[in-house]
Amino acid sequence: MFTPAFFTTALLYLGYILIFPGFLFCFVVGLLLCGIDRKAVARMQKRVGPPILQPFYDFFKLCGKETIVPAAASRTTFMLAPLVGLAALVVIQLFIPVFNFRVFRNLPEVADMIVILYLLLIPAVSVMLGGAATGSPYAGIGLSREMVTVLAVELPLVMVLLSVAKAVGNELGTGLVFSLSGVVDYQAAHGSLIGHVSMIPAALAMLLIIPGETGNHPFDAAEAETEICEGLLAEYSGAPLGIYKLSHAVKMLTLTSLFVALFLGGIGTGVEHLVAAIGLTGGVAAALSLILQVLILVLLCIVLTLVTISFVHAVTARLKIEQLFKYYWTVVTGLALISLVLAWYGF
Amino acid sequence: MDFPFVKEAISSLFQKSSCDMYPVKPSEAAPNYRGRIVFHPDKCINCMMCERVCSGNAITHTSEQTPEGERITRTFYLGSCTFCATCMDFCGHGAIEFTRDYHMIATKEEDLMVSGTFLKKPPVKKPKPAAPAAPKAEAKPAVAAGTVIKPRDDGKPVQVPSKCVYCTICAKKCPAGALTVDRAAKTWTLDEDSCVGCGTCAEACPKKAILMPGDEPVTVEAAAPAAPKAEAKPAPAAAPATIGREDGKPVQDPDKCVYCTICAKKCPAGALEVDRAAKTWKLDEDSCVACGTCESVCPKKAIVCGVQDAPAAPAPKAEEKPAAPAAAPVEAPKADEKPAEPLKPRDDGRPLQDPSKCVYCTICAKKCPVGALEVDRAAKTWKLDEDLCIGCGTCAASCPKQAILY
Amino acid sequence: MILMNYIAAFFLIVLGLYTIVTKYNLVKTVIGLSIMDYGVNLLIVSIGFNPGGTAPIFTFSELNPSSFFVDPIPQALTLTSIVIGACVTAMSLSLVMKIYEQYGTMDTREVRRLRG
Amino acid sequence: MSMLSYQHFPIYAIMLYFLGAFLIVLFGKNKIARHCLALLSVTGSLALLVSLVPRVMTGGEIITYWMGNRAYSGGYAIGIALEVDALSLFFALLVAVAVFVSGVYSIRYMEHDDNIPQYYTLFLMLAGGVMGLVLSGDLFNMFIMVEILTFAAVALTAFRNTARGALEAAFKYLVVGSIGSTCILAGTIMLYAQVHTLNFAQLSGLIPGHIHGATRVAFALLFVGFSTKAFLVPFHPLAADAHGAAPASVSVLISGVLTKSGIYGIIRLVYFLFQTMNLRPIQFMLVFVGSVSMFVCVTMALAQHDFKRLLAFHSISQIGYVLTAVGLSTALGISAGLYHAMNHTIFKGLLFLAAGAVLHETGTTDLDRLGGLSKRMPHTTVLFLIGAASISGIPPFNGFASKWLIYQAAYLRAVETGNIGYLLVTIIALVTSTLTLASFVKVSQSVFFGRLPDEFKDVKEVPFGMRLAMSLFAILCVLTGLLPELVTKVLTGPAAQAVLNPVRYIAAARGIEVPAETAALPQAVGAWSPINWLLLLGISLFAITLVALLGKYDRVSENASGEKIPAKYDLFFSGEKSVYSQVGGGDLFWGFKHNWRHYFSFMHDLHSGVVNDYALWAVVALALAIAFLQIVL
Amino acid sequence: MFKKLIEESTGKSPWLFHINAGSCNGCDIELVSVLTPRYDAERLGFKLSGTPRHADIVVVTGPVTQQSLNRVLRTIEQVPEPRCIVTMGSCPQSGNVFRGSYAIAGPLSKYVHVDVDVAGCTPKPEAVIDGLVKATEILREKRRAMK
Repeated sequence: MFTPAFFTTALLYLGYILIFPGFLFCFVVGLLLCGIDRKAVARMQKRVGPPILQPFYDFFKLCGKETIVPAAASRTTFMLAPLVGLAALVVIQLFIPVFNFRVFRNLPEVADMIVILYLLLIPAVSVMLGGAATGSPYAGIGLSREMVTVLAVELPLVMVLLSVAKAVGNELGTGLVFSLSGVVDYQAAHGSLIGHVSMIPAALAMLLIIPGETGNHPFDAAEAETEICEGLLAEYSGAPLGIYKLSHAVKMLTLTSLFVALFLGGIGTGVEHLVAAIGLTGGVAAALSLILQVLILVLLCIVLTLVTISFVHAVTARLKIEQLFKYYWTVVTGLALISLVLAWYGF
Repeated sequence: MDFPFVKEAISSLFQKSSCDMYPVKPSEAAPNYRGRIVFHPDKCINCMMCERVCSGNAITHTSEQTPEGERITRTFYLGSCTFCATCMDFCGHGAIEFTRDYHMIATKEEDLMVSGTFLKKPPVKKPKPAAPAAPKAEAKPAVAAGTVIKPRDDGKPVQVPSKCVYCTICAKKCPAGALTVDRAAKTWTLDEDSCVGCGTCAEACPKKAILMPGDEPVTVEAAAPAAPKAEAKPAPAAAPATIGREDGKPVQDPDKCVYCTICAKKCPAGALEVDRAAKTWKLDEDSCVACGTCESVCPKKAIVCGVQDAPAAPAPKAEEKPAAPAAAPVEAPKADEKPAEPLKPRDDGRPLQDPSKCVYCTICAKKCPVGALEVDRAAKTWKLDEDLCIGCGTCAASCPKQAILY
Repeated sequence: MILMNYIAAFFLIVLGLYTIVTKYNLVKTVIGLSIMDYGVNLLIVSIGFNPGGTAPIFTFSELNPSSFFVDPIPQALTLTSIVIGACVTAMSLSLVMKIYEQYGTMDTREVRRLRG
Repeated sequence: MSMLSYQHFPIYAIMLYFLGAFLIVLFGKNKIARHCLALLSVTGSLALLVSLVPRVMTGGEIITYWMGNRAYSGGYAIGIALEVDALSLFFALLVAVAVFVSGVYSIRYMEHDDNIPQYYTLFLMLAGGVMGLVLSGDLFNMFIMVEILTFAAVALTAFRNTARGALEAAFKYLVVGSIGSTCILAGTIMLYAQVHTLNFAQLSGLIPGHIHGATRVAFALLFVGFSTKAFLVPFHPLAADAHGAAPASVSVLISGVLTKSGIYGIIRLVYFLFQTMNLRPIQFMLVFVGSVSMFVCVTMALAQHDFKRLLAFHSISQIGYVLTAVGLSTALGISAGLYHAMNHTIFKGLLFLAAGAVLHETGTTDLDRLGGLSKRMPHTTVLFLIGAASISGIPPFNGFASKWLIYQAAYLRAVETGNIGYLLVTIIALVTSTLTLASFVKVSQSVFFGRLPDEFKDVKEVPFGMRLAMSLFAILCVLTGLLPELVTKVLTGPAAQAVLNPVRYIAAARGIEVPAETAALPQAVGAWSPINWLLLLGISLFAITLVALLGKYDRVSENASGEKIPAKYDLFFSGEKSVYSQVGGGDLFWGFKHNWRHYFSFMHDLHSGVVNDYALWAVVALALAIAFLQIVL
Repeated sequence: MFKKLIEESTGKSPWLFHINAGSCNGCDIELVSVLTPRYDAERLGFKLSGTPRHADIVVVTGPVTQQSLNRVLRTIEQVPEPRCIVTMGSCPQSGNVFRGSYAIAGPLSKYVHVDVDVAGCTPKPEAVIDGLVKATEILREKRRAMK
């Protein structure tokens, strides 16, 4: 079975994992988003704010620093947790389709929406286990808050995904579409889902979920540097801390690109016709349309980050943990419920 | 759920940031900003006023004798300076100046030291009369009655000889030590260059015999002093061979006393009432602690504490008094069993009482910030509470008899 | 007449449940259990009754189409049920004894260390 | 029929257990004999059942075995029959695996206890009782087996009578358990009164025709009886007390096996005896009871302070999952339910064994006193983490595979019936899964991570025998998680088909061979291939670790000196010297508990711990069931 | 190449940890005002961090009282390796007006090697920014010196 075709596909998939939607893409675009977020927040406070590449400097500085393993920590979990968290996040990014481009075009699809919902749990659990392994009481408090945040965000996120599945299922007549590429294909044909009446509350709810899921400002009770000294990351220093900051940035990318795939799928898919209109054909056209789609995706992610994370960060103050929980389980869940009921009765 | 800053957040996105880009654009400090100190050594007269008033005691000076004069280097340690500029205000000669330079970053200690050295010429010998102890009569220039004495224009004090009683208080008070007053020779000499014109002597003078710029000129009256007070005083007893009381309490010598009330002010126990107008001097027996302060401060040496042999002449009385043992009245059981060799101060920084000198005046107990001392005057006991005491040394400083070794 | 059996059985079952629920004494609970069990036994036996049937004891020779027996299976079931009832009572009484030994009380309201 | 043909295997499986139990009574004193007998009987029956799999599961054959060779004659089944179809064999395999692993574990675990022979007798009796219940084809025989396993379970719960609350738990379990058994007995008798037969297959053939007042009461009685055995909602405090006090290897059996016997009884009752699953209200009843017990027990678990009571509440909530899935009555739903039942036995067994290991080493399972055991017991920690990850549904492990199938089935059911209630059930299922994750994060922080208290300084790893048992379960956890298609094809698919067409079951009893129509195996709507995902994760993890190691990831400085910890490696305590302060147990998840404080205080009062209250709930549940079924059926 | 990149970014993203060793809060307000829009130290990458573990530059204010002495030393010890210690205001350098008091444990330089002193009794924010920039240069050398 070691035919040359096998080797080329293996190389291709290795490229997918390491270069395009995988590690390198996440690394660059993730930290870029983080930089733009910090710059936007500063600009909104009339400050000049750090250079866009500041997260890169932070990451490489942390790589250079010494990693102190506290005596009370259990060493292997302490060192392994960040790596597993980042690996899981990068793998999630593989499943999110970039408009027409999908990593697993000719393979049976690996994961659908509910699976992605659960895959998002792994990075959260890895942070918690890492924090718990240090044994510091700050990490204990951070763990308790992080878990309540995950609990709070889970309910509305589930409802949003179910309502999208039902809405697309209604249109296609098959009742239910769980696969993400199915949703994007539908949007390619019928225009992005945000246009549907029933989908607007769901999109709004998803916008409110993104800062909560990534643990950004108003919902960062888990890593409140003023109250519990960076909570879970209290005892981390050096490279593991750098990897946690990197996975935080990549999570921003993953969630925004998930939002684009779910609700704005229709925007990028029209590019083929454009490229065809210019008259290019064959490989060049495919490459050009791919690059264009990636650019559109990154652009949309940047706009989304500005709206959902930076703006909310500049305008609000940090919520107490039980306010956060109540906010998510009443306001955001209400929105998601509206769209679920609307989708249910076939709007 | 209101979000107050939504409008500002959006609008400030498009405005210029309100940051004035410090490292790129240099920024100037406020006009009278008190930044780095600049010292002009030539102006400094080493009056040490700045050292005295500096709260952070950041100013130190070192002086070393050289043949052509005293070479003094004064250093301002910016690391300990609070930039309150009190020294600048006090420096009469404007030798200290605060610039607007606020860049005081240092990686080494020395960068923060601002210092300047100057040479202080020895005081030029004015053609002063040869024998200092010359009889006082002719040394004092005769001042004809009726002449008008005006204050000097260069800010220095001038003496009104008629009023002056040569009580030497002004000399003691002068911060710069510019005045030398010899009571015996009735001479009042001012050292021009070390006087800073601070006016302390004028204030301290009980007789208002010193004029400062701004006082009104005084005309010298004709009558000599000492006439009116003689008869109001009760007639003193004949001069006995030994004067003074056994229990160390003060006795007043009516004819010397000028009722200047200094002894009353100085008495720690408040046992003396002196009425200047009625010319009365009353001692409150039981609250008096026989500490001898009144005797030491009395400008006229009109008070004698403890038994002393009658002085042959008024002048020498001052010297031999300290020689006589002040502890005569106290019965001496404690004295003899005191170990022969002199007491050493304790090494753990706590005070040690020298029973021979102590008069149990309880000042140290009163002064102790943490109340670690109990002194019982009746039972003549002095007890120190080891763990309360913080070794601050206030008791030793406040003891009038220097009976506490620290 | 068979209706009386059913009413009695039902009454016994309800009585047993009543004692278990309302009585706060451990032994009374056990008594309630056994009453309920006997009620069910009565129910089982009375089900197998055929009016006019004889006891189902016969030898093959006596077996002829005209002989009419009471249904034997419920009786067998009752036997096992009685045995089980006895075992339940025995075990619960031994448990009650041990509980009294450890908790020092027979009142069910005190025996509630495990709760919440 | 020679003695060794496969026909006899079912009865051999049951008899091996009972034979082992009674032989141990005779030779129990000698340690080696005792262990050999126990292991022999356990492995023997497991081997027999596994050999049946190709024939019954894939082959679709139903084995009926008549006791005393009195076959079906004259329209009435006189003898007692054992009928093994795909469903029975599935549950039998489940039981055999759990008993095998628990047997291996208890050899080292019960070393310190006294009168061990009695323990093994009860252990094997319990195993035999459940095996008998699952394989028997006769309703009264099932009742007998239920009685045996209840006795054995009660005796085992009270085995360590010095343990806190063991006697009290046993007594409460006995009282409410025997109420349940009496209900089953009454139900059986009322059915017998209608159709005068006890054979299960024949009953299933006749009963659907005789649905009227008495049979409805019988249905209610049987349903309440079996749900008592499965510790569903009104009866769940029993489980919590029983598990809390019983030794760990017994808790594995109670939670892994006993609850499954209750579920098996309910499935037989609803799908075979009364064949009423096409009626909408019956499905609603099952799904309602399932989802209520799912949510109530998981919230109760969050509020627990004891490790084993927390695990006990979780096993009830997982049983709620299984019942909900079975209640959907679609092929996908039932196969997902059974798949989850199997997974539950495996990962719950693993977690209880881990709890046993902690108890064995530290002597306490109180979450507030434990902490930081991962430094002393690394293997147990890794095994516990695998169990915790699989129960809370973290992707590569088996919990996720079955839960994912359950969500698919529930949501498909919602779409088919257009009834929004099923949507609510799906959402409750998803939220419960996250709450399960929350409580296991709480356990891992309070027991394995955080600060090691001084009293447990000299705790060392558990003996190898116990770790072997735990790793057996862990391997099963990973395997069943990675191969969902294989498991559905071989195990749960055939069982689901067996449940959905009882006609073959009834005919087989008469010896008529009905050909198994090749109904398509239940197909999942979504896509999830765990092996590909694991491959991807492996590659990216390898890549990241490679880059990290290149970039001096190991620029690590350790604390070289022995006891005295220099300031640099001490925890950051805002400048102070770090003192022992463990954040764990009660003080976690304040945000969630604060928002739900009224709910939690109400729940706390409800579980009063008084026997009378539990009995009252049982009676109320019975009355409700009877009333509901009178209206509905 | 990688080593030079790390060294470059060590200078560009210094994170501060502020220790108040008994200061009168004059310098504390001034240090935080450095991060306000007008002076905005974040332009240069400065960021206040919650724990010493995340810090590169430790800023000490206040005359290091007896009570705070070993807490300050312990916190400084917990900062990972390429670190700088900056004393702000004249109190930590000499004890300022509190010098000689029984409650003061003396200047910080008696216990720890101080890298940069920012003099001034509440130095201006610009002076603080200068000091911190100087500290980043020292950080860069220390990083270059590391293995």
